[in-house]
Amino acid sequence: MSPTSAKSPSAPVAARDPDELRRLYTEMLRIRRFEESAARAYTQGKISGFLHLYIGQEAIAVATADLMKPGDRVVTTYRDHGFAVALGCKTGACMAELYGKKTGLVGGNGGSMHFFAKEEGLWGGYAIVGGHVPVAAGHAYASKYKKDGAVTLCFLGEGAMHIGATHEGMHLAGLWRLPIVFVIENNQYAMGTPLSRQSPVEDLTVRAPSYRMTSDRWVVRDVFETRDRLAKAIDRAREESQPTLIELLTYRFRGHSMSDPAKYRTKDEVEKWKEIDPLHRAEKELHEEHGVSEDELESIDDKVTEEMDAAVDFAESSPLPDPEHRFRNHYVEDDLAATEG
Amino acid sequence: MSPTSAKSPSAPVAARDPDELRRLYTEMLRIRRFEESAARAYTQGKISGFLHLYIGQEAIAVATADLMKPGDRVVTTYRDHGFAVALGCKTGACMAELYGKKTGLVGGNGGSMHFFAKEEGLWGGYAIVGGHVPVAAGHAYASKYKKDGAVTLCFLGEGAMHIGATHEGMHLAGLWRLPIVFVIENNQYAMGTPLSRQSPVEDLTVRAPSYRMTSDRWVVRDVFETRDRLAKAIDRAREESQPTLIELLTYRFRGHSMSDPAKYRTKDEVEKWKEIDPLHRAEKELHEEHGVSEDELESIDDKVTEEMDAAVDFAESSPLPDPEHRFRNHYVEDDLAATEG
Amino acid sequence: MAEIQIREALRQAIDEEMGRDDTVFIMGEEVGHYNGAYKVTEGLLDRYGEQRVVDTPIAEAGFAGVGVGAAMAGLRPIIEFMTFNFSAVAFDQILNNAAKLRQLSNGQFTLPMVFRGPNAAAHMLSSTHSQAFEAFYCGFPGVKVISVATPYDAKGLLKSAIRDDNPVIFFESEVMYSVKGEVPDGEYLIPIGQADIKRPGDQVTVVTWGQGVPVALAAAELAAADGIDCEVIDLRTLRPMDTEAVLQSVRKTNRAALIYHGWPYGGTGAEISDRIQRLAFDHLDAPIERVCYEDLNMPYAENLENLVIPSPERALEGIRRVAYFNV
Amino acid sequence: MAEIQIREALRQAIDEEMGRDDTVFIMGEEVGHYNGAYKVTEGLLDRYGEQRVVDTPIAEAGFAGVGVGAAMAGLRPIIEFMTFNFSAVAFDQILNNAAKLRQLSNGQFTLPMVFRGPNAAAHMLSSTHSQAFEAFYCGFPGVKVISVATPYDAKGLLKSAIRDDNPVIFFESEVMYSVKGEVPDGEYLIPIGQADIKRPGDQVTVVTWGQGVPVALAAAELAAADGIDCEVIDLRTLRPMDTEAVLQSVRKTNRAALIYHGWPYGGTGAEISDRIQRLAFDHLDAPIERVCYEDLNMPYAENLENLVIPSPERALEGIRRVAYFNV
Ligand SMILES: Cc1ncc(C[n+]2csc(CCOP(=O)(O)OP(=O)(O)O)c2C)c(N)n1
Ligand SMILES: Cc1ncc(C[n+]2csc(CCOP(=O)(O)OP(=O)(O)O)c2C)c(N)n1
Ligand SMILES: [Mg+2]
Ligand SMILES: [Mg+2]
Repeated sequence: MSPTSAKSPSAPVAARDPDELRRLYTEMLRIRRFEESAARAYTQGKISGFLHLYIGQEAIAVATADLMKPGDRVVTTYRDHGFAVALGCKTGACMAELYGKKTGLVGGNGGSMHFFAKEEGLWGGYAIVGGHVPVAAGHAYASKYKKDGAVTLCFLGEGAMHIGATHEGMHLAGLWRLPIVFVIENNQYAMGTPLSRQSPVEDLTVRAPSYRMTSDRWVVRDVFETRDRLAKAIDRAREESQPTLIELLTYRFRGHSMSDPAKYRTKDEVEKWKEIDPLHRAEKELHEEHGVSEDELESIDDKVTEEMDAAVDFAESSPLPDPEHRFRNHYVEDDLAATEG
Repeated sequence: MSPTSAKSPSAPVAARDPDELRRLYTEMLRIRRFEESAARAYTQGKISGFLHLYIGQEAIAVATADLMKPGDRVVTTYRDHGFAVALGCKTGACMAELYGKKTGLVGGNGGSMHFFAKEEGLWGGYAIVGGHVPVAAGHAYASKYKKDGAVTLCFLGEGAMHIGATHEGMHLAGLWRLPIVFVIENNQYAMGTPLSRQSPVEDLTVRAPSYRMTSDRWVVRDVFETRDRLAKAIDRAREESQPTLIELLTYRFRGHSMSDPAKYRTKDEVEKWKEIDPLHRAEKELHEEHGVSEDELESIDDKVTEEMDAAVDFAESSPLPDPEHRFRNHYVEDDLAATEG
Repeated sequence: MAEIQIREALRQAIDEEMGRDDTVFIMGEEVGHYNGAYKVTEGLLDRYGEQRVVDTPIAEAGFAGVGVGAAMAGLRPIIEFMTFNFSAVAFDQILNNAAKLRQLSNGQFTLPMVFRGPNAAAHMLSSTHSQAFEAFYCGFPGVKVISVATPYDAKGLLKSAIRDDNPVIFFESEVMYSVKGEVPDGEYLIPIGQADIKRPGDQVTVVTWGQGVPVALAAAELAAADGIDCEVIDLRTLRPMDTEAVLQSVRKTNRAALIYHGWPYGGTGAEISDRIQRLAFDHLDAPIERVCYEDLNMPYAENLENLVIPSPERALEGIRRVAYFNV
Repeated sequence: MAEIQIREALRQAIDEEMGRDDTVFIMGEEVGHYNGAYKVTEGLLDRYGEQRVVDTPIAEAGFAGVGVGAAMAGLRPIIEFMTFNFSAVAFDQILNNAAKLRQLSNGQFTLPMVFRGPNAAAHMLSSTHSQAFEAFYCGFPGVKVISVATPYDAKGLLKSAIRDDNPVIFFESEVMYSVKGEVPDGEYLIPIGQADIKRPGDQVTVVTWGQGVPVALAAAELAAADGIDCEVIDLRTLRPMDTEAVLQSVRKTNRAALIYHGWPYGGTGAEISDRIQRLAFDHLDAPIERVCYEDLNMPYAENLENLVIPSPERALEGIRRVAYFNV
């Protein structure tokens, strides 16, 4: 589809606080630079396995993180680095996980596709398409059960809408009116397959009524707009315990994973989407509307780049996991045994 | 729900050929009497396992069978006797299957929940809820592939709409525009659970747009009306290779299976539905509108009852399967070996 | 001591644990308003209400996953499969989520939950409804697997399973829910991982579990009449397995027969056989015999089903082959 | 004889069979326009078009079931799982439909179909993406199971699998797709159910398959340097198993080690062990050893993964335990 097919006006510039925008821009930039550093390390053969980059979709994770209250949870896919960075996980630990190091986010157990950071609200990167949707519904069930007021945000790709687990998880959330927001990150492709060859319909929110869910759908052009519209759904979950289905039209500028040359799309299509890249839009606005100078922008970038270089250094200089580590964390007793020494 | 909630006018009496009606009435009566005989045998301890009766839903199988062309297929659930009888399977063989006899429809291998009669167009009774929906889509895929002009009719309970396999099968049928008709037999309950506790929405055809399917929905009061509306969907599949989703509002007058006392519903509710039982409606119309006498009706019933008594005698006097039979039909070679002796 | 059915023993376990810990809840098809397809949960809805006794739509992958997610968030779900045959559609949730999330999250998440329901062949339900799932669920790390055969074991082990902080697969038997036995009046727990000698003896070690137990005990009676003294060991927990209990007996008897409900290829049966040959090699005077399902899809016809399922008579033949090998 | 990769051998098999029989088609994720996640199906879409080379949405249960239904209706589907890890969501379709429909229908329906894709651990994909599924799919009747390790076996057995009138599970290996080997220029078939001696020897029988084969052969080299002469048997077909080939070798060597990719509990490994101890009891001079995955969820970290996966060195230890037992 073309990025302009779902129109949506963005907040008037007046209402847009420059400092806010600078902060969100910086967060988006942190994700992009993190992903670029990871890609570099992968190309250098320092990272192995599968590596799915979030480049192009950063505004979604940043807007989400900005709205989360303590206790709220994000459950997402294997394309999970962006949320980890946005939620405040140490970029060093994230990078070290990709390197399979002891200091990694999950001690080298999970790698790129399986990030977990409970404290920061990242309740998981899941690698089986659709398998996390019922789990996210389970988190929301617990919130309703315990009345803890927490909201669960479940992210999935458009390619995950056709598998059974997604349907069952959404159906139960709709039946039980769980405090959850399902967000489809429709980046137009499931690996090499465009939505048009995955689904007979283009608008995936058409499914919402069958789960008795409110829905919303927009092109992710602007981090403010994305934050505002996500906020409505989060409030609906928190205040009324009503689930929502959101479809976000976005784009990944890289291949599905590092091993994918993405030959299945035209330069022209990619360019069209690059024109509305929320990161560049924010940069442009800061510069042109809010008088942030090239130098200032550069210094922001320098600081972010420094952070990512440090993350890489940290990862590279970190030790490998202890051999005994592989025996831990299967059964609670293992860890007790481990702690008992 | 109440049987009157989805209104639908039935064909004017003028257009209703008495002989046609008598024929269809007789077919419905054959199913009912077959089920009653099976229930009796079960109560006498002559049949074991699970026994799911079709009493109350007969008009659906009869209308369907009346519309099928050679090569067309019915794929349904474990509630499958009605289709077997309507499609012309020998009632003796059907009853013998329930008895687990050598002369049974599938040689005593499958029992009540697993009827198969390929020649008659019964491509299976399936006992895992939703598991047959992708299989039915596969039959339709083969028809489109081979251009054989056959239509696949896939029946499922309303309780099967929430499981993943159903969603995936319907999604693929919608994506690939397969020549298939999905018919939900909404008999109001999944075992003891009313639809209101299974689904956040009452109208299950709300799902159709997400599969880009045409849909239809009506209360099964009248076998003619049911046949007419099913015919439209079958034509759509045969002529245009377009899938359809139909929801039929119906009722089972017995428990979910013989072991279910059905305490979860009121006498009053059952009575309401009995008032529109298509079988009695047809009987009443034959008598009151078309002057078929009580005696004639009785003689129809006597002939049908005779058939079912004969079926029971056949089942009871049939031999058990040979012990070696259990080794057959796992791998094609087994049967070759078997035929080679 | 009261004489109660396995069904009641299981209900007492669930009831007592729900009573002492309000994070425990039970979810599944027909567990509430219908009081359970096999009446295990009878009365619980009235006592604990709809939030803790939850009827689900038919969506096993969905509610198994909800259980996983609820456990991660601090609840203690009991997920009932109407029968384990229907857990096949939830296989991914058990294999890739329940069994792995603690390891994947490097211990950040704990999954205290139980998946329970009837397992193995009942009576004349044909092949889709007559399967023993231990071969599948014992085959990977991250879960514990229990299979019970008496009211005493059922209550004591289900209580332990509910209190265990790991995912536990708990196998019951549709045809044994009405089996009666004595259960202490006071509270008791049976530790997970301990086998139980259901019949002492010293000539042939018979290893069994679940629906195999009554078959093995009946076969042991027949063997006794034959002058063969069998020791019948009920594993009770299949993962982790009480290998030592089996080895101790085999070191004494030097002969072993495995009698159980399940297919012959691989699974728990082959695993026990391998452990015995490996860890008691020099003690074995005869090859280990297995008496289980024939390697067939279960037929519906009663006469055929009875041939596929292990009978005490067929089990006796196995015991005799073991007892008289090289004798 | 041409030197080609396993990937190409599989492609030739599919291509040749699609060429000779237009009821054969292939369906799966990215098999068409993307030319296959691992390029096994490269070029097939151009040659056979969208109806016979079918890209699917991510819905394994759905398209596995479509394959079952298409097979019943007279087509010969090849269902590709991008990896077998993703077949867990289609488990019910394989267990309760593919494996049972012929029996349930009393032979009215024939299901000539193949489920294929890479199996077992690749490299640094962590636990959800590193699983060996033969323990699950060999565990029930109604399917045949094949696992290949060379281009020659891959082509000859895949062609036989496609022509077989039963459902066949066909295991490949992501890390071995590029392995090269000689393949005859003309057409050939390898019968299902026949093991192959990949290395003759007479002191220790090493049974292996799939990704275990190169490990076993490397270990046999190390053992040879140690003065231990191993016979390496590649099962190739796991169900039905060529038990006689294994027994013949064991009757000669009196010692057996099983080296494979997969978890230790149950499965094909334990099954072989049980068959050997039962059918060659008097020939065994040492307990059968198994060298496979440690009983753990696969970690992502390379150093840990290398410890969990069987290495030639660890395999050698197993072989030595067998060779020097009671010596
Ligand atoms: C059940 C299952 N099938 C297949 C895969 C392999 N796979 C991983 S990601 C992917 C594409 C997913 O596309 P989408 O849902 O749109 O998410 P995106 O990658 O675009 O963010 C596939 C097919 C998987 N991980 N799980
Ligand atoms: C996957 C699965 N889960 C559970 C069951 C047990 N079961 C058999 S029938 C049934 C109720 C189905 O209700 P519905 O779909 O409305 O069909 P009906 O029986 O009313 O015709 C259930 C839960 C099953 N057979 N398969
Ligand atoms: Mg996508
Ligand atoms: Mg119903």
